[in-house]
Amino acid sequence: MTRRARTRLFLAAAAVIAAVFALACLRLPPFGTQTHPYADRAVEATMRQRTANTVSSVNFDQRAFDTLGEETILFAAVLGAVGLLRRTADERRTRPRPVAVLPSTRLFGAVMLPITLLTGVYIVGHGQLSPGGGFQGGVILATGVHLSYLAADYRVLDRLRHREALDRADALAAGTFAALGLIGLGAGAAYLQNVLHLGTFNQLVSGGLVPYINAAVGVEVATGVIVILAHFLDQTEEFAGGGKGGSR
Amino acid sequence: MSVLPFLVAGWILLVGMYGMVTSRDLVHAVGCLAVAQSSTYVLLLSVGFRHGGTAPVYSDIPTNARVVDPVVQALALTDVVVGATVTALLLALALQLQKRHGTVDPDALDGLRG
Amino acid sequence: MNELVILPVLLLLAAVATMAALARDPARQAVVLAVLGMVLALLFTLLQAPDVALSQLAVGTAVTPLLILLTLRAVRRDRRRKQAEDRRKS
Amino acid sequence: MSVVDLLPLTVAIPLVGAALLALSGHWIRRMGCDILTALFATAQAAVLLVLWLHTAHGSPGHSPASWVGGWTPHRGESVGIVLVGDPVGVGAALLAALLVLAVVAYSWRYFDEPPARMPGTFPALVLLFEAGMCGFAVTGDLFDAFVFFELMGTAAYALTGYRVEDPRPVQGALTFGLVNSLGAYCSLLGIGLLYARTGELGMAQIGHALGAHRTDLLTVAAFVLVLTGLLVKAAVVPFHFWLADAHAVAPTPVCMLLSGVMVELGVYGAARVYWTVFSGAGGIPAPAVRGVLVCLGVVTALLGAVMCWQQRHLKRLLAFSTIGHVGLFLVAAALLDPEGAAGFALYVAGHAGAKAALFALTGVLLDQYGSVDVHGLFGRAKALRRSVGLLFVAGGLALAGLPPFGTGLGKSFAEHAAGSWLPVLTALFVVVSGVTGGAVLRAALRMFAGAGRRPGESGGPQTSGEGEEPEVRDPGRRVPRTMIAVPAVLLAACLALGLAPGVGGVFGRAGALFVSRADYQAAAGLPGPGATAPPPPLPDWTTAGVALGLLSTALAVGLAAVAVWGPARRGATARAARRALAACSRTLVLPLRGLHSGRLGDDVAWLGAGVAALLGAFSLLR
Repeated sequence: MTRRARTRLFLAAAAVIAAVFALACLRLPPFGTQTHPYADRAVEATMRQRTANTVSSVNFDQRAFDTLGEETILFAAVLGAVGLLRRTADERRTRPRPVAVLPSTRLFGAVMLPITLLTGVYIVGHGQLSPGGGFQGGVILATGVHLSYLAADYRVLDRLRHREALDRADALAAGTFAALGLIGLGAGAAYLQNVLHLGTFNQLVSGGLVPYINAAVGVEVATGVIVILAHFLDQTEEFAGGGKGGSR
Repeated sequence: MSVLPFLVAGWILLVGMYGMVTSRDLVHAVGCLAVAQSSTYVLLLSVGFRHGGTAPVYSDIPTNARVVDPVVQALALTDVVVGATVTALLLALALQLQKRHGTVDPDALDGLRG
Repeated sequence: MNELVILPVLLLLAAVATMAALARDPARQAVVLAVLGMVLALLFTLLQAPDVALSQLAVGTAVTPLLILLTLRAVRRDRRRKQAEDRRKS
Repeated sequence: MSVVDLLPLTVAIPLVGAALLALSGHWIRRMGCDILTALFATAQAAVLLVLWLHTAHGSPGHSPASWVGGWTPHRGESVGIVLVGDPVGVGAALLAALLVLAVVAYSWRYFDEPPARMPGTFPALVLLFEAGMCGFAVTGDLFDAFVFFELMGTAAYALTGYRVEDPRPVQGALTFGLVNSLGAYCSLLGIGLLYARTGELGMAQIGHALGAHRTDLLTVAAFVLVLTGLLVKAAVVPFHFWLADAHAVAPTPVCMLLSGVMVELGVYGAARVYWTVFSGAGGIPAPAVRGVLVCLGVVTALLGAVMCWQQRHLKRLLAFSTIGHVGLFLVAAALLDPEGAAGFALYVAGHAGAKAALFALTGVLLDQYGSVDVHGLFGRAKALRRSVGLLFVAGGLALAGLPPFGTGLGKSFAEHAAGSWLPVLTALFVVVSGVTGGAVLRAALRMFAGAGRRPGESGGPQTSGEGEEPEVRDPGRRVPRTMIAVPAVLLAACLALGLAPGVGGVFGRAGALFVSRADYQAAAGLPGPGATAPPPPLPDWTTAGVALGLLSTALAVGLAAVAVWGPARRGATARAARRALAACSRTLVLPLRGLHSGRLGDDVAWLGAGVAALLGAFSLLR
């Protein structure tokens, strides 16, 4: 198809989709409706499970199986990206040149790094109480580590991130999540059943299994994002050669 | 107003698709996919909104407060993670494509036809 | 009050999303995507979803655009290298 | 705790295995990784076998189900996720697990050069792929199905592009990833619409709650959007463009999984969603679904067969034959009756064996000759005639539906069900299986016997199989024994499926339960009538079934013979026939091949067109 024919085909299709979708939206309950049957049940269950943050309760307890799948996707993507960006036989590794950094930038990085890391840990740790949790905190942790890239240079960052250790921590966290579920089965209940002591509502250790799963997710996300970013950075800094040059 | 959020979600999906159809650069196409995906967050969270509801976090509100739907928020959260990881994987593929094929223009790739 | 602000934010969102899809240059698109992430985070906050807003802020405005920019940088580096090789050959 | 509580383990076992592989791959080296993978794949298959034996031979009442996290329903309402262990669902997961086991055995000595730092990556991704497929097959929750659908996809994109040394896999994987993800997001929008209408996420619960509303455009939009992702995965026309590009270039072990079971899971998912969510009041009327989906299936089957016949790239040929068969599967599943569902399930199981075996044998050719181009391999594979050649021919015959292969029995069930609804569909089954089987036989004759004339270069857009990067670095080595043994076992399994007594009874019951909405609702904890009357068992082989199987095989053999020896025939009739064929090919086939441009923009535009067409059709027919 020529580009024009392709665009025309799509625009015609889009017109039909838009029309039917718009008419369908008119049949939806209006924005802001009060009827949410599943939500009401989920809130009730959250109270029983003594988890203050309902979203965390849904994510790590009531629908923990979804989160297990989601973390597995992250794990698969990390493995996949690492495999795809591996150094192939025809590539050689070059040392990146050291880059001069302004003292003020270095100071900024030195101050920000601990602050971001602390924020990340706090957000992971309070996932069952306040907005946030393993995922958000994990991403903040991962980004925090990369502040050192801004502050110092690539080689410092490289020293900061021990690749193999991070790879393994990621795998370990993913496996831990799946294994935590077995506690339920071992106790004679169902897989991923929240059989631990539920604790007191609105305390740091409350919600039974929730804080543990939350922590595993935090570790997995933080290490996973660092590993992915590291491999992309490598591509811009380190590898040369490879490829056949031009299409065949 | 009562249907606008849903319409916006549909619009975002279609412009994202349009971007993919007309894209001349596969990195750009991955970005357009991310745009198309944000339609799902908008739809899910709009569906779960409740007039007068607050965030479903009970650490500093009374336990009988009216809250918005926490389930769709959990779904949207999952969706955000899924989207980010898939984007990363696709970008890795696009990068490798440049290194192996020397181009990321989808219309310049002729390896697979017929 | 919140709900009055939702309307303009929605319209802004539609506009930014359109810009992001129509931005032809991927580097510019990455920047627009970061803005899109922020608008989405704002909308989610208004929709009383702080959890999602937080992760959207982390992912949509930081990680995804960063990954795109890194990819572009590697792509350009590779392109320059291949051009240099071609010149050496000819 | 009961047997059915093992259901969540079908996700947990491969996941733990993958984590261990990634964790320890560095230390335990290649051999250790292979052993660990085999261990976990076996454990997974064993668990699923136990579950399948538990569910397939009948349990009192309804199908068993397990609530993850112990969130059992209270008065039909729950906040958790249910996994349903009905025979077809568990069977699909079992099929995936067995095929993964075969792949693990096959790739035992396959990649000689695993990436130095991470020998565990490839097997770990295979296990994660398995976790996704099994989770998708057994889940009874729509959003959970989306999550596992994405897991299946993510692992598959990475596996497809795994051989980064070669440029084409990367391109195929990227198109695969972009189009499939877009489809998945459409599905998620549909799920969002359903949640808005019903406030539920469980499939049975949504289906129940839809009964309180009339069928309107919202139902139609939700149905079509949810279906989009599944039909993209199933590679149904016009969502199919990604498939050949991805399957033709993926590493051989991955091809076996993609073509053998992943694509079929798309059809399975579509049928599952229809029956559990949309088949009741407030859903989509059955005649509309039957009409539209059977039409799509017919077009897909014909297009797959025509394109399959045109290929010289062996993996691409097999990929298009998968599209042809998926069309037949869709027709069988879309008949919306128990016999069609039984035929669908059995046909998929048999096809998985035959198709995986054929891909595995292609891998041997690639290993030995560094090419999968039928023209380039003309007469070159004579040395392998006794082993690979014979198995290849057997695979082609199985694909054509020769009794007593399992494919033949599945085809005869599906054919009978289709023929009693619309007699002309019988011909479709015969023609499509005959043409695809014939294409395989033609390739076998050329490669292993050097029969007929050396095929000339034809014009038009095409993908040759020359210049493939060999997947192994040592083309001179002997064929590893496992690479012959695995396809032999797969074909034997396909044969056993057709010969085992009582297959008709087991699959007949599975099909009846699959289409029983009452059974699923009862399993998911909703109050209702529950179990339905057991269906009359299907006969294993009928005269008509055997005759049609022989007919399609004869068609395959005849087509292959004509294609190989026809060009050398002299005489006026032969010349006229050749002229007519050439004209037909110019006007019909060339434009069709031109459409398969392998370009992302085209694929997405066709995806949009497909969604629009489905929306239009269901809006008019509702």
